[in-house]
Amino acid sequence: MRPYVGAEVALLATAAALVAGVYLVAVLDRFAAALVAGAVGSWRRLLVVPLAAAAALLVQQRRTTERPDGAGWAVAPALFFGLAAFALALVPLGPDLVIADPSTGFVAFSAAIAFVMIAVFLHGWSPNSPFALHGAYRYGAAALSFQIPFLLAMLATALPAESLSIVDIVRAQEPAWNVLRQPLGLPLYLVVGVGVSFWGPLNLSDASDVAGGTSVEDSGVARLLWTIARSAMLVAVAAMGAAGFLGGWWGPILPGPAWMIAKTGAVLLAILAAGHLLARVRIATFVLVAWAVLIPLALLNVFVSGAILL
Amino acid sequence: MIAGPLVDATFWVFALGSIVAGYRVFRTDSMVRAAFYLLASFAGVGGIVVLLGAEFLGMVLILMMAGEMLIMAIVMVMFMMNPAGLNPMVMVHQNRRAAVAGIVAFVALAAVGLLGNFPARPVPDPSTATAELGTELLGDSMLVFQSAGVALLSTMIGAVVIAGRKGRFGVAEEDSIEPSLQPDEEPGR
Amino acid sequence: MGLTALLARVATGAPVPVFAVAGPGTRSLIRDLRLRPEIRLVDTPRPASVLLVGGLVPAEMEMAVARVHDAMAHPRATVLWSAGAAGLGRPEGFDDAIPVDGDPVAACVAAYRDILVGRRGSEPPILPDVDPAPWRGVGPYGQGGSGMTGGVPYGRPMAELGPDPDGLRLDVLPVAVGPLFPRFPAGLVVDARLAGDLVLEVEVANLLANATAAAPSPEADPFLRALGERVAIADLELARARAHLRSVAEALLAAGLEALALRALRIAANLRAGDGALVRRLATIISATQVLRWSLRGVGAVPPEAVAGLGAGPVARASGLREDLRLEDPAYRDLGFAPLVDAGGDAAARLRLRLGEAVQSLDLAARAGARAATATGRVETPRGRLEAESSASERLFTVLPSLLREHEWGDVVATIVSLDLDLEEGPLARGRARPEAAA
Amino acid sequence: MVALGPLAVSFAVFVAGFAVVLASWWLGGRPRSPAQTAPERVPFGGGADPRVHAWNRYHVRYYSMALIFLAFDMEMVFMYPWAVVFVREGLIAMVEMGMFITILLLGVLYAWRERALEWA
Repeated sequence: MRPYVGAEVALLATAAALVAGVYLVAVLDRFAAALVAGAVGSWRRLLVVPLAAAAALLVQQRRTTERPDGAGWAVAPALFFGLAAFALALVPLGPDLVIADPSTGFVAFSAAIAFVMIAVFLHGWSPNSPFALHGAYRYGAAALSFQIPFLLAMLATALPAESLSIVDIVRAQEPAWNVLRQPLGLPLYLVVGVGVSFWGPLNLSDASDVAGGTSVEDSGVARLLWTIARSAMLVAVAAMGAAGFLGGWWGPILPGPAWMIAKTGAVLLAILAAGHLLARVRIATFVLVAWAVLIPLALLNVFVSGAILL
Repeated sequence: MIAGPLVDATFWVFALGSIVAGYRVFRTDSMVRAAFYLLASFAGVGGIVVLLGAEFLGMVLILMMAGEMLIMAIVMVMFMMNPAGLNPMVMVHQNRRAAVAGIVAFVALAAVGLLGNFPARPVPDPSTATAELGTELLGDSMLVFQSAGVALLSTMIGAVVIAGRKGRFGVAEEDSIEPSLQPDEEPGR
Repeated sequence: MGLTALLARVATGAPVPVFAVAGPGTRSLIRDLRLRPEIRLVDTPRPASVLLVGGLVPAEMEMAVARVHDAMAHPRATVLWSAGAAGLGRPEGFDDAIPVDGDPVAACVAAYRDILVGRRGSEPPILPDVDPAPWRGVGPYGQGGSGMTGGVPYGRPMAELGPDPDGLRLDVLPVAVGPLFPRFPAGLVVDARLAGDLVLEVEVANLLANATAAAPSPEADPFLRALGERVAIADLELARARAHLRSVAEALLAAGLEALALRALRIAANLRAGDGALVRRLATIISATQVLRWSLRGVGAVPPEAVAGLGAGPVARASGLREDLRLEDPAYRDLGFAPLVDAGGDAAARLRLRLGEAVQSLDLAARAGARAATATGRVETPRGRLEAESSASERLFTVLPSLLREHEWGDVVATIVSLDLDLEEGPLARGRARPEAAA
Repeated sequence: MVALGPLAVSFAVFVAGFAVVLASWWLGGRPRSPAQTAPERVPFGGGADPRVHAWNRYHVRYYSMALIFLAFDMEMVFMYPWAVVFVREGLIAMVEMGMFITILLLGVLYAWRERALEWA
């Protein structure tokens, strides 16, 4: 049996990781935005404002629309957040420091990513609002396009590990991190990872040209929960990127978990900074690029890394 | 073999959840809800497959169904009247025949499950099971594997041919004549 | 109760979520509020707590303001900002709104604090609680009619089938967007028939057409003066560069680059003639990643023949036309002015051209010295030719539907943003020509 | 739990996360919720009044792509077990998967050439 911890420890550990991660995303995002805008305010403000903004949403009324799918609207953020927690629980901090390492951890992670499509689509469909609906369908187009490159980019990491377990995938990176062995892997993974959490250039479903897209009708706690779930998914994606491509816990001097946290933070910062520097892509262009460029590149990546192994 | 009261409880949760979700598919007016209830039902079945020790197959089932059911929801909304169930309606038709077919299928499957003679082999460890599947695909079942590729290729080409409209050589229905909806009438009317 | 009070106290430290309505003359003032960290301009009224109405909202837009007000979640408040002009009216129903003449941000912050801690009650809805159509009790299930797609369930009919260039007959959704859609200029209503994400047919309306602008926007001011008097070229060109930078900021916002938009706005707010290097640096950051160019390439393509003679300024010049009133001005000729022209014709070209013209204008402003533009009753504003009777944006209106038809909604928004329509320029010019009409 | 192992633990994490957010949704919807009037519930359209319900027979323009996705997604099922045994099987795995993928890529190539991936 592969390593895992007791249920109560698992819940506490994931909760702690998620709280810290979501807060980190909020702070880093503001920091990156301030850097790009050319005016970093006080650190105190940077740290406090996300909390105050969350409190502001908590005391706000939750609005409904004329005839929404009420259950769907409530389930969407819950599903999204649950998936993020599930995905994060699969990522190891160290060889023995893992909440759960199923032998098919990699498939489980992919399944979580696939279900994100359902959560986002439901979120946009439920309010019965034109812009939200538009966002939902846009995410459908984007998600169906980046699913395959995502799976392929991650699959390449399973080749040297000879296993679908994420701990094995990290363990197999002792001689060389996958970012060196599969130079195409990390960029591909980042593109699709940004897409999964619809951040920055791939924020198509909650974009400003549809006035917030799937979350256009969200107010109060609904908006807060959706934001939290989205940030949590970004953390999970970044953590998986660090584990799958940046060697996870491997690294000199520092203990393994410290490396893992540092690498996750670095990936997060890269994604968030890119979000403020790269313009949102056109959906039609993205779909074409995903199929005609990303998928062949991802396949090339799989076969080249395979050929190197032999 | 994995067993224990918690496993049993989980099984029942998944099993009953699947059945209830499957029932809800036909009792809801919204196409999106129907598709996602069906997804929930399949996910429950996937969970049961995992409980049976086929971890990889169960997880893959769940993984695949997400994309599939999303597409089903999209296509149903696209073509069904009243897709969101804004006006109340009944989603079940031919009730008697459907009930008979359902009962027959259930009895037959249950009979196979209860009366069938299954080999008493221990369930392999999940990780080795995936590897064995891979070896099988590359070895003895190679032809099956490759013909699956050809089948998928023909699926793709078929889908593009049937669904696609604009192609390299212009719009698909160019110079085509619409069939008449009335019998004994010239097409194109 | 204790928890709610505590949360409310913590919430007072948050930037105030403000949904802003820019009445005529307050367009750039409202846009610059984005630079203030105490407030946050939001795209949708749902999470907004304060509705900020700048200037005098024309009667045609009052209903929209009321709808947006009612869409905001409780607790909410409204701030009516006179934006420098005295004696402004109050839209109907806004009896509880807070009028302010000075800094609107301080008023928003104070109002937000008051509604959070309960010093001030949350504003009740303005519109009466009436279903959009009577429907309860009609039809077998109360859906307001009979049949699967008939009736008005929940007060509204369902979309109906319509033809499509794709050949499939599916629902066509008639949607009017505006006049307060955050990416569009205030007053623009795009009445589209959407099939999926594609805009099949579109009509546009300008609700500011008959507005009387009480508060002239500071950005428009030198150009308005130039209609009737000689204005220093340095002033005109500085204002032009500023306007172009604000337009670039809008394009960046629409592309999801809020931080870069803030950078552009900040440069615009403190612009001096020697700031060419800052603008060039901004252009470098924008073009370095190429992504914006990719996503705007081919979007909103304007054929030169469609805008020839409209005096559409940068839009015409980005389509390869050498149209610029400054060419006729001896003072500009003296400076060696030659208009920048770009053959691209799409949104990417217009963005590129505006950044280029901003740099050019700063250079002209630096070299202009005491030269003044010749007053001819017509002036080349950042939007194009402005006359006492019509503005470039109003003339572009005639070709607007043809640019939007059969494009994806995101491209439609990008196109409109890239045209940089300014619907208040016309009313301001007319108000100046006939002061008695504005009063 | 013990008998189920790691997948059960991660599933428990999922259920907990799901439940916590659902409960917060419900609890957070309670404060300050006077009944919402009809105009307050109108979906946002930039201040315009919508004429019809937003839910409609939505014309999805990427339907061909969605169908191709269905086929390509199926292919992923074969790739997982393949990846696990790749090193063990060596060249034969490489060649066989190469054939399989080439066949599928033909499909994508065909779709691309027939402009099925482009927006209508």
